[in-house]
Amino acid sequence: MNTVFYISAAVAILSTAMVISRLNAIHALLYMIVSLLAVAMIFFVMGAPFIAALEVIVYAGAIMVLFVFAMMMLNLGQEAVERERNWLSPASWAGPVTLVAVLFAEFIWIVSRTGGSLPGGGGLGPKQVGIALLGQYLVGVELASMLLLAGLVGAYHIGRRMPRTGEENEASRAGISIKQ
Amino acid sequence: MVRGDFFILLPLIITGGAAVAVMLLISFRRSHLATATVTLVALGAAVISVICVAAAAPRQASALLILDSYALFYMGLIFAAGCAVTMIAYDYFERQTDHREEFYLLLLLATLGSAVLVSSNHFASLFLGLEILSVSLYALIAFHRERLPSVEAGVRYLILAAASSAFLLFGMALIYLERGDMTFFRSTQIASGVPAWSPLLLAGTALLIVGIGFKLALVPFHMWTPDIYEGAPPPATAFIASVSKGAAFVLLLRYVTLFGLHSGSVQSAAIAAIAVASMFFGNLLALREEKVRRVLAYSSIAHMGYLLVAILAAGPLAAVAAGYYLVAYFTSIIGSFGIISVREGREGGGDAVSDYRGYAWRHPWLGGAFTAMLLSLAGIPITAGFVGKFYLLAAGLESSLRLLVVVLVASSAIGLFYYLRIIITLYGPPEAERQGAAITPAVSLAGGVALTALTFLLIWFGAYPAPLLRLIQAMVGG
Amino acid sequence: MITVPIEHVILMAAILFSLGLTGVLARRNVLFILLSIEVMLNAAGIAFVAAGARWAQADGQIMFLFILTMAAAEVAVGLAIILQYYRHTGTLDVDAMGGGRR
Amino acid sequence: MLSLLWLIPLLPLAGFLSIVLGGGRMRGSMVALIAVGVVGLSAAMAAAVAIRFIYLPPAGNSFTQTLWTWIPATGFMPEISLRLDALSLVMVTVITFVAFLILLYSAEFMGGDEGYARFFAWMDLFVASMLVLVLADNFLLLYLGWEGVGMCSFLLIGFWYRDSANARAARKAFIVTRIGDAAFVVALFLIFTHLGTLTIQEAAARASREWPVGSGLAVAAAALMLAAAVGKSAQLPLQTWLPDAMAGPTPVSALIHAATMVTAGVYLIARANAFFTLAPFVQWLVAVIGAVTLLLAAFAALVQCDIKRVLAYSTMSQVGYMFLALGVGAWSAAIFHFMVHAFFKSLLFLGAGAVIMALHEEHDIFAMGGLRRALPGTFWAFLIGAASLAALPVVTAGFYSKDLILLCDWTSKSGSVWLWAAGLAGAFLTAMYAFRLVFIVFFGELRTKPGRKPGFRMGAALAVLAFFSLSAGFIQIPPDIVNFSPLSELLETSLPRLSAVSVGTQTEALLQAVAGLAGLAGIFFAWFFFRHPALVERLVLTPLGSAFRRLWLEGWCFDRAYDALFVRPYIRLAEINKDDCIDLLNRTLARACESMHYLLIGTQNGRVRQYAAAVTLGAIVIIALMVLL
Repeated sequence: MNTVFYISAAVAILSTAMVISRLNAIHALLYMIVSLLAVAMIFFVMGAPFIAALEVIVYAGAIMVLFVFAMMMLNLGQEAVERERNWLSPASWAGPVTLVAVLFAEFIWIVSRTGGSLPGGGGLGPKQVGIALLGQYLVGVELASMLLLAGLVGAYHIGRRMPRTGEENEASRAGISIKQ
Repeated sequence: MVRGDFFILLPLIITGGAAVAVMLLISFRRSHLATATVTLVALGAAVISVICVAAAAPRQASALLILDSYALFYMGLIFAAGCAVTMIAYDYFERQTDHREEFYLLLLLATLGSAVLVSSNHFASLFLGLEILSVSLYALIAFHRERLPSVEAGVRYLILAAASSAFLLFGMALIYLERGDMTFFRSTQIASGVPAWSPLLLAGTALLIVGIGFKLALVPFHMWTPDIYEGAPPPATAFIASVSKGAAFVLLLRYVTLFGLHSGSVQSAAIAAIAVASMFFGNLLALREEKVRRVLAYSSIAHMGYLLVAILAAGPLAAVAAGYYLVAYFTSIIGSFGIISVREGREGGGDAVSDYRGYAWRHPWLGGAFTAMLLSLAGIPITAGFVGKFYLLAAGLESSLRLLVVVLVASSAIGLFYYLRIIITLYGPPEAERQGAAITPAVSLAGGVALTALTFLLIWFGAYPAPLLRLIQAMVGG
Repeated sequence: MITVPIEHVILMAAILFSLGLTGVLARRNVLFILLSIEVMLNAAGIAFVAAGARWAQADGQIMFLFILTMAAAEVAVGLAIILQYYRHTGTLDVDAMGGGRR
Repeated sequence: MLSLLWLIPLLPLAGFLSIVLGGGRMRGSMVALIAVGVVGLSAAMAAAVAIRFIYLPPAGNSFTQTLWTWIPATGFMPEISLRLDALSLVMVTVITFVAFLILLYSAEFMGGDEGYARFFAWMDLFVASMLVLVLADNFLLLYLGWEGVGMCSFLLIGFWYRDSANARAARKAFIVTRIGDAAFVVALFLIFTHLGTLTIQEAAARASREWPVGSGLAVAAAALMLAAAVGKSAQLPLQTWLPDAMAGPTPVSALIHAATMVTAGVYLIARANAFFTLAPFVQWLVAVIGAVTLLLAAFAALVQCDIKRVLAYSTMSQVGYMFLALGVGAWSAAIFHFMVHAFFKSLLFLGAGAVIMALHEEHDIFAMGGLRRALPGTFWAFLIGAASLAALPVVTAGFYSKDLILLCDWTSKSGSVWLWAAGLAGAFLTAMYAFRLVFIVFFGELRTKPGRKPGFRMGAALAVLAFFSLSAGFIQIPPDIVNFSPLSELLETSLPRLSAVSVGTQTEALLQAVAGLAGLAGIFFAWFFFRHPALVERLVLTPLGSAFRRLWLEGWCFDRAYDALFVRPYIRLAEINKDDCIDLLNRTLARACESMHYLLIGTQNGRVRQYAAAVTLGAIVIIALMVLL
């Protein structure tokens, strides 16, 4: 089982590295799904089968599909890939990588001073999670519904398309309100 | 969950219920007035319910929320601020494009998130409250989806807030990994045999500070402020500047108080460094800024830095000082953005300091109110801001935080410059073409009532602070 | 079930987190930035689940559920804002945004 | 009734606020109604409080009303509290009453001025500040009132600010009194640091307990307060601002620069009498300053040509009398003179205002003349005022108050014959310049045809003030005439009694006769010179005469001396020292702030990825600080 973990971890890390470095958005998205599946695998072997299923269904299934929709609406073609190539010169990676490397070094230092291991055992199935969720976390569930409501209303309001002309486009750039 | 829990959660239930009610109302009939009225009534009812449930406090409602007098006081403040923002928003959106009703729905949700934040006692509720607030704010900031600056501000806030949420989450995970419990109390208290500060716990706390520091716009997480303040609709900015920051601060204060910050420890040194940097950076950034909203954005960075002094001072007086300062700050900043909003709605035009030239001559009431707000922000006597700053200084001196107090005074002195610059411009000779072009009425009823009330409170809290002080002492001092 | 040391799991989460952060800092395309943020959130979720597994509690998994909820809400609003941004400017480049000291 | 004390200062403040907030939309008559009405109500309140206080004295003959504590903090409790005792009662009653009459007069006098609402707003604010000043229970609140009246004085002197000369006069008044104010602040710090309280009574009690007589601290505190009083009350050496302050509208001169604000110094010394008792040298200095000022100002008043400047110098001189009384410990005599002076001096100013108005803004007395028939009402009012000023025996109020001061100079243990002689000489000169004014303005031939005559409101104010200028003295009649002195009995409940050497009734009567004769002689000389202008001409043409005339006309050339001694050297020094190290430091600081600003503002470039990088950097640094350190 431990081998499964290490293999899944390697797959997740590699595919995530691909996600952030791809030029084509669809490719990145596919790597992201691979990464999420690998993480689901890890959840499974860590004794969280419920979460593993949700990772596949909600994350890889629903949220990523949202991205797919967005990309379809944007309809980015080959020129987008070319643009990405221009934006992503090797030099442009230097700064971010250095910064994150330092942060990561700190993480390693911290983690290396931490002990303990996973207890093994049977893990926690959907039943235990469900009991806790609708028991002491009930308020949290209600709040999560409010969070979704905020997301829903926000997306509805912002996302609505409005008919506009080029002139109004110019006006909006200047930050002038458009009077009907 | 038992019945008592439902009772004590009444303020939150009212706000959440109102959000649903407003949603249904919008789907049946779009009416700006009706939506705003329902929102105002709901928030007013929430304020009243806070007073009603105060007798039952303190009570732990499930593992997630604690409704003690500390939480209830700030909840009341948040709801009251929500009322003021609603009235200002009504004034503003009455002259704006269609589909403005969603603003109130999102405002209610954001208020709910802030209220959860101040009463949270568990990482889960902290996270959920923060995210309800954030997600509503993305939409509130980008609310003018037909204007590019507003959308750009939304993109900025989205990226930065989501990234900092990730930091916050990672920090919480590290603390949970170390302590095996996510309630504030148990995750901060030292169990026997466990080293007080393991690296993991420290790192988790540091990441937590990153997440909260972003919401508070403390240096170096402050950079989003001016762009967001400038791009968002003014009523939304008023909300971000007051409620969003205030709630995050209240949470931080609760968390740090549980830790029992020792002066001289590395943790307090880190926070002190942030405080000093925020005070100086905020005031220096605002110094020669040409746009009023950006000036206020930079100044808010400094104000959060001042408030950190109360966290570091740690003591009963510090809690009272923080409470007073927050009330004063809420009043002045909502009032300031209220006037900016009223002016923008009526006169349009840019937001540069020079656009305010002679404003006080065109609209003496609004100009006078704005003057009072700015003086309060600058901390001039007979305004609430002075009393707040006075107590912050007193709290700092009591805990002998000499360096911080000196920095506070010195940076406030720098701050005077830009506040006074705006005030002088307000009373400057009006431009020729603007002269006599006063638009009447200068403000609608809702906006007028809100601004008058805020100005009145500002002077009242500055000249006669005793009642408010007693209230704060009773609620957060004990 | 696995018996790997806990620090390995956390390290893996930290690596994912760092990769996501790198993406946020390095990419200019807003869509990629949003994707990278999802990576970061996912990494935090892994850390929570691992921590829950360490203490044999359901709390870690529940936190993951909430993170999932938040990610969904955020992506919904986020993509809507990004679409609007694209409609206004015809680009997804964050560096093309105005603002700052104009 | 006494618990409504807070209404007395609040009413004018409310008037000020309502005029400021709504004045732009109100009609003039509405503004006047509010402004005069609130002060009238305030005066009525004061009268009611006074009746209650006199007939049913509160315990301890004082009443303290603590409204609230401004900012409670350990060791510092700045309370907003009012204290009513005999001293503040007299002050409040006189201030509200005189202010009401003057405002009533102004409602007509200022008619048609474009700054009508502004004028009344400032006037109401002034009255409110003045009432806060006299009612304050602690030095902090007193200081608030002190600065408030100073500000209103500045605003009202420069009321017609379009004329730069008026603005200059306002600035001069502000700067010169500022010197005294600065001393006052230092005195407050000294009292607070050494006595640990700012409450006046408490500080006085502690000072009497802890400081020995003549100790350095007591002398310093008293001297600093004296400096403050000298500035506000236009006494030597800070008197130069008062004649120029006449640039303001005449009612302003009447209210602020004659009746009320200039006597704030007198009030301060009387209020803080404990400190002066502890510093006998400073108290002696008070008397000397008073004596010298009253003489110098009286000489200056003799030759002035501007009607208001005569009155300004006269005010200076009369306040000098009050200082003289304070200096010898005759506290209640000083307050008595303050009261009487408030009546007759505001009467004189208002009368002068009526004349100026009738003659179309003419201030030169030699362009007036013969107005006795043209303006009979004004003439009689002015005559009564001048008689009271000249202390015409028995019938005028001025006689009783001035006589009391002279008597106290003679009898007080700290008095001396020299002080008495100075006062007597002053009485002679006062009568002379007062009646010189009356004769030149109202007698002789008509030189300018008068225009607008005072109407009902101005006339009523003049009549009431004239009545009190005559009758106010009867509440304090010397024992050798009738033993009737309710005022000093009242005042002695809050002020120490004069420690006097007892002299016989005959000596007293003799002193009175001498004082009365001095006044009469002054009037006679004024008449004599008026009837023999050639004599005056000859006198003035002698080298000595012309020199003195010039000297006096310029008020003993203090302005020129100060200009040469202080102002010019200071300006020159400032010019030479423009780039001194302190300036350099300031400028460097400002530059440093500015360059820091430009340095930092570069980071606010709108690049969201750089913002995110800053967040990351912050996380790195905080983790490093907290974990690795």
